Formats: sequence, structure tokens, C-alpha cells
Amino acid sequence: MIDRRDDSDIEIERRFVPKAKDINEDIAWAQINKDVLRSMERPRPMYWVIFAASLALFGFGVFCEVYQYQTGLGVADLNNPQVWGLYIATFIFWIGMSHSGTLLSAILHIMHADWRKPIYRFAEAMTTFSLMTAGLFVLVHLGRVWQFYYVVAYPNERWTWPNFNSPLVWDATAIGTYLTSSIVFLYFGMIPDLAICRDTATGFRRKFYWFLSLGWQGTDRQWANFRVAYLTIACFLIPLAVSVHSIVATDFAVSQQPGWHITSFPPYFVAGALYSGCAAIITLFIILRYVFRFEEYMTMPILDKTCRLTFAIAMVWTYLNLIEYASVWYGSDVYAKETLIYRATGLYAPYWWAMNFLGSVVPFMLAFKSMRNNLTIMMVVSLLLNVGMWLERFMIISPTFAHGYYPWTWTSGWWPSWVQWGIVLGSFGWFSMLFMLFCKIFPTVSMYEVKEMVYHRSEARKARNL
Amino acid sequence: MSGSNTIDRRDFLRVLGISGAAATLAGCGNTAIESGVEKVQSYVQPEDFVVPGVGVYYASTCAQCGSGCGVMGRVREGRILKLEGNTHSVISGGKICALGQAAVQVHYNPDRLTTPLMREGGELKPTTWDKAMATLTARLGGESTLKGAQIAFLTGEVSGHQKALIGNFLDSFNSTHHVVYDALSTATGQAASKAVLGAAQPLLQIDKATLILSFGNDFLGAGVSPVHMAAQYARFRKAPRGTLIQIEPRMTLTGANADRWYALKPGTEGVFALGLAHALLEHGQFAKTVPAPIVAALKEYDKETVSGITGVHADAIPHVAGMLMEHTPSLVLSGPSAEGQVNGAQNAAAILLLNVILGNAGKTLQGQASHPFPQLIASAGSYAALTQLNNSMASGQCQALLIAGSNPIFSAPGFLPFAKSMEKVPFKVALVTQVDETAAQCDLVLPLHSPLEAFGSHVSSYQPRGVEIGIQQPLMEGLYPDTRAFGDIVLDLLRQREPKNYKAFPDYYAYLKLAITKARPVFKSKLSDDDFWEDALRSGVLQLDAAPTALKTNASVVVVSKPEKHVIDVRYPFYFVPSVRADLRDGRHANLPWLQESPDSLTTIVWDSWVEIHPSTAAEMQIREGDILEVQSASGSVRAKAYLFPGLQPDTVSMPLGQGHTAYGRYANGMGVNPFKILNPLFDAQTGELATHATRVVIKKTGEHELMVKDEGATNLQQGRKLVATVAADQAELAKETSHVVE
Amino acid sequence: MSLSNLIKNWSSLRVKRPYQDQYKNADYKWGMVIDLDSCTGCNACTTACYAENNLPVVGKESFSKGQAMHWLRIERYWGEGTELAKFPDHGAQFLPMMCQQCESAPCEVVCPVGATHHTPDGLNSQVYNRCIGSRYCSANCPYKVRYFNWWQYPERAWPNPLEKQLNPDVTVRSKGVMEKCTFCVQRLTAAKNQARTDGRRVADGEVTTACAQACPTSAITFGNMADSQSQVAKIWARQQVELASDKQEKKDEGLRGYRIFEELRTYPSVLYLERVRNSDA
Amino acid sequence: MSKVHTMALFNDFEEAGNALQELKDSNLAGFRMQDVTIKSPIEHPELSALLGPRPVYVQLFTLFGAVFGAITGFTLIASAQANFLLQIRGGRPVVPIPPNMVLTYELFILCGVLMTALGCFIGWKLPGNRSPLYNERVSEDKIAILVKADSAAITAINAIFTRHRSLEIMGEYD
Repeated sequence: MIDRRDDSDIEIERRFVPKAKDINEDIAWAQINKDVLRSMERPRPMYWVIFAASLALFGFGVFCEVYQYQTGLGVADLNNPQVWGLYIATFIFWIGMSHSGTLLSAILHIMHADWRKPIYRFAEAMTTFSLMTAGLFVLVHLGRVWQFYYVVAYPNERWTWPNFNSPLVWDATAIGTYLTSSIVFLYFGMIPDLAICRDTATGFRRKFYWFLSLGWQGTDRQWANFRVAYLTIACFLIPLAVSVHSIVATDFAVSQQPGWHITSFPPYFVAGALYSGCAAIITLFIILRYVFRFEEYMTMPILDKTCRLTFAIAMVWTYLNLIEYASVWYGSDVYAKETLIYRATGLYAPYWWAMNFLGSVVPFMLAFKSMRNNLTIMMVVSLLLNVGMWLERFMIISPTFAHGYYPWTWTSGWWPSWVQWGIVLGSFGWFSMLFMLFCKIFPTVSMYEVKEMVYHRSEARKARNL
Repeated sequence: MSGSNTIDRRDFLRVLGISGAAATLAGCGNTAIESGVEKVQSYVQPEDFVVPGVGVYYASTCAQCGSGCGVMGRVREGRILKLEGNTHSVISGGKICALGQAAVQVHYNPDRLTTPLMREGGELKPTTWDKAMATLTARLGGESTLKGAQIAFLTGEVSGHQKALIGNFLDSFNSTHHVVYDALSTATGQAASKAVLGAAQPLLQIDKATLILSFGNDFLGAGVSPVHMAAQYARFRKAPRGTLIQIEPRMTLTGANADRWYALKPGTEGVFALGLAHALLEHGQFAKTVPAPIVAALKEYDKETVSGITGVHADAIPHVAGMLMEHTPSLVLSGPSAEGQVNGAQNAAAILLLNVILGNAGKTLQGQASHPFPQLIASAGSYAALTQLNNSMASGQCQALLIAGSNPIFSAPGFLPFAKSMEKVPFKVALVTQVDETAAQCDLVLPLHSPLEAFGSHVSSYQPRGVEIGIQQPLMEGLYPDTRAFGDIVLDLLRQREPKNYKAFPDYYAYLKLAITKARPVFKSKLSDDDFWEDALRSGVLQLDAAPTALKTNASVVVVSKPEKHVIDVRYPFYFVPSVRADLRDGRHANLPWLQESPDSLTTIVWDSWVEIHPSTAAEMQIREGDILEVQSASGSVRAKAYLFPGLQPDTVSMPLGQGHTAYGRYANGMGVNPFKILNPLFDAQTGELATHATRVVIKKTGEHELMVKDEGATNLQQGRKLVATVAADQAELAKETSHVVE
Repeated sequence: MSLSNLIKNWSSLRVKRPYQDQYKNADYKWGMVIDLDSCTGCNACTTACYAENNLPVVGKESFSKGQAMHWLRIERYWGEGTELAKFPDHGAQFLPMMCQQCESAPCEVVCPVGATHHTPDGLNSQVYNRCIGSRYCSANCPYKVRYFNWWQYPERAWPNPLEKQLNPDVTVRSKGVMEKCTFCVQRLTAAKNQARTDGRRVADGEVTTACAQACPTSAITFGNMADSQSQVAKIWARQQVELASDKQEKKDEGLRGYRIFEELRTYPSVLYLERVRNSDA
Repeated sequence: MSKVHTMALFNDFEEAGNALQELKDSNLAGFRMQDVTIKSPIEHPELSALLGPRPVYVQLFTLFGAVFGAITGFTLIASAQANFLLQIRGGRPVVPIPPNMVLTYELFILCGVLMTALGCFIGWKLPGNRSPLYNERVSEDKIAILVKADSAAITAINAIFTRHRSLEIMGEYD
């Protein structure tokens, strides 16, 4: 079944892949290894340029944080009542970003949707790294970072414990759990591929992969245990991912502030999270497809499916968003209603309307096949969607502070200082840095699963032809 | 050295003083200790009443304003930490105002003057006390040949034995030029009051009144003895609850607490008052109270005319008149906004006339008890006195000028060339705790003890009940070795002038102690002199029960001219009303960070000056809050941010006094602007006092905009929340409530 | 052992507060009454608070950024509704607002490290050296009366020798911690210790807060509500305001007592008496 | 008699399957089906089915982990709350149920996941399940059959392999 095709030319220029063409079942497995491993070879100069850029961005963020650490949070121009500013907004943004990767991967894995296979690896990596980024903001926003470990429940002679009633502690636990499980999930899914790397690599890298691949040889026993374990973890991850963002939502829903104290917040947050996550997947999909010449694996039909999924989620989010407004509008909580009106008409109106436009109108671009087939448009749209999602988080935080219960502390104008912006930008630098490193150290496409995919498809075809 | 008691006290203070250094580690973040600036020392046999970690209270008297409130200072490990009201004092009644609280910041102010300064080569340079005193004695000591008007002593409101000492000092030059200048002087009002009620400073029995009608009198804020007045006000508000009606161009703190507040055009208070008088006199029962000619003259003051002139709705006059008739006894007060006019005395007289008509004299108005030591009572400052001084300086007549507790270069109006005239004086000495604009122009600047470090006595010009002499005693050892007490310096000079009379007094303490103990018989004390003295120090006050005296009212002095509208100068369309902040007053307290940061009661603005403009006017002129406006009068102009303020007569703009210092330390310099400088040379026709509220200005938009620094948020309304609920007086069962006001 | 403790005291660990007569048998429950008819908005109390509690003066720039540190602020309103009248005919509305020491405080629930909690004598305490500065408490405070140390004030607020005025009984807060009105807990502790040594309960009027002590019109009354004979207890009783209730059924007419945001069920320990105005005037 | 290993590489699953089938049917002396191991680049359940039942115990670990996590989670949190000195917060019960449920839930998942991973590692006989023969082409696209048998049987087995077009036979010969 495996025909030896001469693939001397692939090194030089990309093979032509027709748009509608899904993954080619006849592709040589060796070819798959070659193509994927090629993406891990010595990077091109452009890589270093971009890497340096993100490093610089991260460096600036670190500088801002150090300055803030030394001087006090005053440099962030936060105040009473604007106590959180961009930090918590961006924290939620990154947490949300982290959701699609693992969650989708897990769901699709259970549903045996094989089109997941070429794209889940980088999606899960994205999850892990955006979680690590989100974690940074938890620290950054603290007044006394150096005491952060007070949140950890560790036995001590004073019998003092964190306040388990506090949603922040739930956050810490949930995010900790989620990060650990995500890493385990990502790593497990990678072991067979690491073995492949081990077998092809030389020198230090060989040792490295030899260690990581835990002596994987693809024996039947290994495969059997692997399948069960991987599936079980996937099952755990689905409720976990949902719980994590619901808990982030309780940070607000559990509190008493108008505009936060809303029952529909947890599902609303989860939807928003999936939404931004999918958008991010599209972005990275397009980038990787182009940079690593993965046209054959990250095929347009897969992108198409992802886009349609994103559109569906966008509509769910829109719905939840609207019922949140509706429930507030028709509810009897005058303060919440006041805050809602303030969002639409007050100081933050432009951002609020932009958020609604980007979040609910722009996704309709995804409804059209012609659009979905145009990589450039999809790139732009996916980025716009994430801008919208960031604004959503910003619109949850600031307006409530600016127009809460207490009229005396209503703020007439508030804008974050350069330190805040610096740290926010730094987080993006940090994320892309990690992600770029990952792309060069680990296979961004799951080779063994692509093999499974093509194998099963060709088997199916054989069956049809009989 | 001085008598035995002194040694004890000084010793005790010294002991505390040493510990003062050690104790600072307790609170202040340890910086001074760690950096080795201060050493930790253990107590060497501490006095048994100095317990480490236990605060001890000592009585003294507050010198922040002229009210002479008795205070208690909390001293711990030798540091004065906080002031509270002294319950022995009838003036403070155990309470204290923001000003009083901030006295500790006068004492601990980082910008305090710690060494004498002498002018060398045109600028002030630090020098030693020996040099300073040498120069001083050379000019004003025994050999000095200055006579009479050649020497003048300029002070703010000063009383007690310091005042006596100044008098004696000037006597030794046959000079009577103790010039008392108070930028916020109420001389006009006092003159009118003397004429109509027979007392310049009658006792106001606020708590006895059932209705108070106040024409811009800010007795709760920047008035005379605000703490005492506040306590009275509290009782006034308890059942049966009295009603307060305030009529003024710009809402004062008192106005903000009124049951009914009327805005009227500045300067027309008299007209309004006469309108009320007219309305009242139409009722027979009041007919006899005033001479017929006045009644006749009042005919022209019908409500329409009055309304036309004052800008108050016509119905207000019969309404208020009706209230006055219903509620007796009532109390009618005049205030700065009425008195600071070209017809100020007339206004005040017309206002006080209402008291005569309503027969409040003897009920809510009484004469102060006769004082056994009138020479100790604070003499009222006046603007006239300052102009005289200015002239004698300008004419080159004045050869030596001593200044204490007064800062005319800052607080005198811009048109008065005080600084220039001062240059003509060959020898100018300032005695200050901190260099201010005036001191900066002097040839010799002597650093004083803060009021918390020095002995003294205070006799307020307003004695609410009987007679009270406030004793001021040091609450801690001097912070700086090179500062001296005011009394000691003057005494030094006197010892040189008149050795035979004064050599008995090694220092001001001895002088004061003797003076007080000599007064013992007056207070009918059975104690020995020393016990009497210690007792005075312990309680902080000397009190004498004395009944209030009767008032001899005289309605006939009231001049009732034809009511006439103000002529409007089109170039200056706005009335300009300088407002007095209860905390900053005339600006002498602008160097105290607590007061700078405590939001102005009505605008909640901090650290700044502003121009108050009525929202409707602002809307017409398209002015938003924070727009920088230029306020220009015939005599000058200042720039400040606009603040939309509803408690304002729409043709009026108002600016707070007290800001705009240029040489008064880090906390005052560069904060806001000084409206004193744009006042016009307008004077009260009768007293010749400065008409502070008569200036007219024009507002120019500069196009610049700045964020207003205030505590108030985006709204100044309750937005439907039940934050400050208000209930109608007849709905509240006040009588059943347990009153808890300090009597 | 903790587990046995858990099992032994399970029922007591499941009690919700506040409940009827919660402080009936307690020695202390600190409470306050503010008579808005007496309050003139003169700022004496706020300054007293600065003096007593080592509040830093933040300066013009920080104040303009909304970083003021006044534990006790006096608010001035021009009206109840949303429309500004042409003239404030009945004066301004002053409101001294400080931590309401809620019996069911929203801030306490959300603090991740339990730096703020409820003391047995009914105070909402703030443990500075436990605080990590997440500012969640402030975010969840309906009254916005919690103040955060945005800067290292010990380094900038008290230039020598101003630091000599600092009250040794009160710590100077470092950057990054939350603070708020404590009802002058240092005074309360001292008084309680004194009383304990004398083997008695703190007498009414023996201890009071700096603001109440200064207030020239005695608009503020402070005391121990557990002592039914105390001034505050009497006023609360007279005003028929129940500490543990979120809807006050008042038997009599003409009572002025109310608590701010009662409907949020925070159960404040500060009782306000309505401002009175003569409507005929 | 000493046991030795031999491993054959196959091009695809069919051939490997046939080879296995034949091995199974040929009941050679000194050879047991349990000693056969398949090494493949992707999982192939049908093929491993030929090897007979090889149970997996990972789920048991999962179950234990989940239960353990839930129970200890709640107990630890609740008893910590019970012993915390600063107990009363916002009028809530000292041991509130909803928050503890949330935390219990998280710990339930965390322990579940970790134990699953552990279980899998144990299933792999980590550390050190070093199988003597391995060919790197397995990780590419080849299927390998590793057999452990008496050296006598080896030749027969290799014969079977070659019959099924095995690309290459590796072995340890003594």
C-alpha cells in the first residue's frame, strides 16, 4: 500500500496542494515524518528576527514589572475604585485563550473526529503557554508579589490558611490543576512523536528525546495503556476546562458589584473563552501552515471546519451576551441596569460598542465559504475576534469600577498608565517566545496520529472499493 | 536659671526630649534609626510619671486662631502626638477643629526655621543667636534712640501676656504703634454692632434662638470661635429644633447647613434687611421699637423694590418676615459678605436693626461679661491700622519694624505697596516659626518656639461664658536648640531697655508665672501661689464666673437711605466674592499638609485654588469644570480652574483665599493663586475698612484645561441611593431622642 | 487533632452570622451612630483621623489620580436624585463615610488570604502583614471605603521631623497593603486591656474614636453595643434598628435611624440619623 | 534451554498479521504466543488482538486517584478551616459547603489525572522496559514482530517471517 514516491524535490519548493483537497491518504508515512521533522530543523533568519522582537517585548514587560515592584502599584495609575485595570482584564483574556486548545482537542478526541489530529498539538501548546501567561498576571497585579505564597495552602505553625471562601483561591487551585493536566495531556500525546524524534535525532538532541520518550517503542502493551490513559485524561479535561473558566467567572459573579453579580456569567465566560481560543487557533493555524509548509496536513477543509466551529461558538457567545443584557434590563436590580446603561452611553461606550461589533457581527464573515477559503481574510478576522474578546474583558472590569454602587467614587475618566500597557504587551512577547521555542523543539503536527488518520482513511476507501 | 519649679519642669522636659529621639523608632518605619540619624537610648531613671508606652495628657491652649480653645496634648516618650479638646475649657468644650488638630504640623513642620537668619549682601544667611541678638540690641536695645512712631510692632491677633509684653516694649520707646493686622478683620461689623447693639462683640446665644437669620455669617466655619459655636449649634438643632435661614451671595459652610438658603447680590444685604424691617414694622407690635423717621424712611422698601435690587424673589421677604414673627426669640447675624462692602457698616447696622425690632437683645444677644484684665484681651485687627503703618513706612518715618504672626506681603491687597514701603524701613525684624513672604523681606529673622514648645497665655476677644484665660504650656522639649520663645526675646530687649523693672525675670516663664500668680486674688483662689500656678497648668484655663452684661441698643444710628440699584460697570460684569476656608483662613495655615489635603467642605477640592461659577452662568459661557479662567479686576488678574458651584448668586464668581504662597515652604508654595492681589481699593464709607467683597471682575476663558483635583467623583448627586436621607422637621420626633451633646 | 475538632464542633462551624442577639452575651460589640442633622461637614473628624491613624498625605498629584488615603471622608451632595437644582435651597448634604464595619462584610469573603476578617467584638479587622494586595476586598466593597497603599508612603509622606508625630500605637503601612477605618482599634485594645486588668468591662464613654472625640457638634457617638446601657445601644434601640436584620420594621413614627445599603445585606455597624430640614423655612 | 530474541520488520499490517497468524497456528516447541510483541508506528487493535488478551489496569489507578482526591480534598480543607484562628468571614459559616465543593472538585480531577498518568507508566513497566531488539524504521512506517523463544525454535520462526516477505530479520545469535 505504501508506494515509494520520489520526494527529492520537497526540500526545495512547496508542493502544490489544491485548496479543496483534504489530506492525501496515499502520502508516504516516511514523508510525514520528513515533513514534520523538517519544521524542527535549524530556523531561518526571519525566525530569529521575530524571536528577538518578542524577546524585546517581553524584556520591556519585565522592566515595567520591576519598576512597579520597586515603586509600588501607583505607577500603574490604578486608584480607588479602579483597583484592577488591565491586569485582571488581560488575565481573563489569557485564561480564555487557553480554553480551546485542550478542551476542543479532548472533545474531538473522544468523538473520534480525526480532522483534529493535524492541529491539536499546537492548540494544546497554545493552551499551556497562555495559562502560563495568565499566571503571570495573577502575580503582576498583587500589591506584595513577594508574599504571593500566602495564597497557597501550606501547613505552618501559625495555623493560618488561605481563605477557602475566596474565588481567588478557587482560581489558584483550578488554574493549577488545569495547567498540570494540560501539560500531562500535551506530553502524553507527544510521546510516540518524541520517539520518532529520538530515532532521527543525533547528539544531544537524541539524548534529550531519548529521555522524554520514556523508552517508547510502539509495542502493543505501550499502545494499549497509552490509549486508555490518553482517553481518560481527555475525559477529565473536559469538565475541568469548563470548571476553570466558570470559576474565573465566579471572581465576579460571586462578588456583589453591579454588572458582575450575574447568574449567567459562568457559561458566558466559558463561551467567551472557547471563542477567543478558536480564533487564536485559526491565527496560529494560518501562520504555521504558511511558515512550515504544512499545506498537506493543515488542509483547507480542516480550517473550514475550525472556522465553522468558531462561528457556532461566536453565536453561542452572542446569545449569552444578549441574555445577560436582557436579564439585567428586565431585572429589578436598578444598580446593575444603571451600570449597563453606563457601558452603552458612558465613558467606555466606544469600547463597548466595538466589543459588541467585533464579537457578534464580524464572526458572520466566517459564515461564508468564500471568506473561509481566503487565508488573508481569515487571518484578519481571527485577530479582530480576539481584539473583541480582549475588549469584552476590559468592559467587564473597568465600567463596573467606574460606575458602581457608590456615586461618590464614580470616576469621570480613567486611563491605564504606560506601565500597565507595557506589562500587557510584555505578556504577548512572553507567549510568542514560548510558542516559537516549542515549534522548534517539539513537532507541531502529531505525526503518528496523522499516520493513523491516513491509514484508517485508506482502509475505509479499500472497504468501499471492495 | 529660674525658680525651682522651672527646673523640675525643664528637667522633666529634657528627660522627655532625650527619649523623644529614642521613641521615634516606634512609629516611623525605622528609617531614622537604621540610617543612624538617631540613636536608641534607654531611660536613665525616668521620672515616675513618664511611663514608656503610655501617653500622658497635658493641658494647653490652641494658638491656631484667636478663639483660644483649651486643648489637651497627648505626650508619649517625649513627643507631642495629638491634640484633643480640653474639657475644662468653656470655649472648646472638650472639642477641637481641623485647624487645632493641625497645630502639631506647625510644630513638626519640615520647613520650620531652625536658626536665626540675617541679611548679608542682600540675602538672608543663617547666623548665630549671639550675632542676631547683638544686632537686635544694637538697634533696639538700651542705647537705641528710636522714639514713638519710629518703631512699630506688627502682629496678627495677639492676646494675653504676650500682648502686654509687646505693649510694655513699645512703651519703653514711648511708641503706641502696636499694629494689629488681620486680613479677615471684622472691624466694620464690630463698629456697626457697637453703634446699634452697644457692644462690638456681643454674645450670641445660638442655642437659645429658635430661628437664626444669618446674612453671610459663617459662624460654623471661619467665624469667631467656631468650635464653641458648633457646640451651640448642635444644641440649637436638638429639640425644640431651631431653624437656620442663611442669606448670602456665596454659600458658606453655615449656609450649607441652613434649612433655607437664599442667594442675593453682594452688597444688597442691607436692602434686604430693611425690606424685612419694613415688612415687620407693618405689624403694630413692632411699631414702638424704632424711631418714627426710620419707619417712615422704610416705606420705600417694599418687597418689589427690594427684590429688584437684591435679586431675591419678592415672596421671600414676607415669608422670612413671617418666620421671624412666628419664632421668638430669634437671632439675626451679619457677616463678612454683608460687611465687606462700600456700604458695609450700613448693611451691618440695617441687619442688626432687625434684632432691635424683634427684641432679641437680652434674649439671644447679650454683652460679654466685664473682663478683669482688659489689657490682655486680643485687640481686633484692622486694615486701617495697616494702611497707617504703610504710610509711616513710605514716608520714611518708621525706622524699625518688628513683625510677628502677620504676613501682610501675602495677605494685603495688591494695590497696597506694602513690600515697597517696607524697603524704606532700615531695620526689619521678623519673629517666626517658619519663613513666610514677609519674613523673607526682613533684615533679621528670628526662629521662634512653636506654640507647643512655649509658655504663654491667651484671652480671646470672644468670651462665651464668664471669663476664661487660656494657659499655654510647652508640651515637649524644643525640637531645635536654636529656636527661642517669643516672650523670651521681647523680655531680653525689655531687660536692656528697663533693667530695673525686668531684671527680676530671667525668662518669660518666670514673668508669666508671676503675672498669673499675682492675678490669684481675682480668681478668689485659696491655694498658695505655686499650687495656683500648677493648678492653672493642670487645667489649662483660669476661669471666672461672671454674668453677661446688658446691651444698650440704639436703633436711631441706622441710616436708611433711598433704596437704589447697583450701577453695573459693563467692563466688569461679575461680582467677586473671596471665600474664606475654615482651615486655611487668610493663608497662614497653607503650610500644613493635613489642611492642604483635607478637601474643602463645599467643593471637596484639595491643594489648589479655583474659580466658583454658577452652573447656569457656566452653561451660558460654555465653561466646563477644569477650564482655566482668567479672573481680572481693575487691580489685577489671576488664573485658576473653573468649578461649577450651585451655591452661588449667578452674577457672582467666588475664589477661596489662603492659597498662592510663593515663600512659605514646600506644602504651600505654588499651590493655587492669591485673590487678595486682585481686590480693588474700595473701602467702607464709615470705617474706612477694606471692602473685601466689593470688587467686580471679568471672566476670560484661556482655552486651557486641567483636571480638577478633588475628592468628589463624577457626580455630586445621590443618584437615587439613600445615602443622606432628609426628613421634614415636623416628621421627626426629635424630642424623644437622647441628646448627647457636650454641655 | 484538627479532624476531630471538625467533627466535634460541626454544628457550631455551620452557623451563619449575624443572627438575633448574637452579641447578647458578648462583652463587646463596637458600634457607631452619626447624626447627619448635627454634622456640619467641618472636616474636624477627618483631620483627627489623619492625626490618630498615621494616614499619609499623598500630595496633589496622587490625589488627582484618586489615590487619596482618607479613611474617613466627608461627602457633599447637592441632591437626592439625578437632577441638579438651580440653587441648593436647603443647603448641602454632608455624609461622613468610613468603613461601616459590616457584620456580613463583602470584603471578608473574597480576601484570598484571610487578611480581613471579623473579630469577636464585631470589628472588620485588617491584618496588614497578612495582606498581599490583591485588592479584591476593595473591588467588592459597596461603600468603596478601603484604601490601598499605592506608594511606599513611609519614604515620602513624612519628611523629617514630621515622622515624630506618628502615633506609636499604629503601624505605618508599607506599599502594597490595603487599609481602612479600624474604629481606632488601638484605643479599643488599650481600653480593653485596662479594663481586664481592673477586672471589669470598658465603661461607656471611657473610650471613643478620634473622630467622635474631635467632632465639635458631637454628631458622632461611639460605644459598646453589647452594653445595653451604653449611649450607642440606647440610640440604636430608640431608633428601632436591629443589627442582625436587613429590613427594619419600625413600630413608631418619626424615627431617623437608617443604615446605608441595608438592602445589600451587609449589616453595617454604623447607624446614620436622617438629616432634618424645616420644610416651612 | 536458553531463550533468545528475534525480530522481523514488515512493510504493512497485512503481512505482519499473516505472519502472526501462522506463528499462532504453528505450535512450535519452546515458543509461546505471550512472548510475541508487536512494534508499530501507529496503534493497530486488530493485530494486537491476535496476541490474545493483554489486560490494561490504568482505570483502576484512575478510580483510586479520583476517590482519594475527593475525600482528602474535602477533609483537609474543612479541617483547615475548622482550625484557622481567624475564622468568621463575611458572616459565612466557618466551613461553607459551596466553596469546599469547588475545591474538592478540582482536587478530584487533579489526583485523577496524575494517578492515570502514574498508572500508565506502571503499565509500561517504567523505568527500564528495555526490549533487546528495536529498529528505528518502526517509528517511521514499518511494523516489527519481536519474538522470544528457545534458540531451537528460532530458525523455524524466522522461516515463517521470511515466508511473509519480512524486509529484515534481526536477532541475537549465540
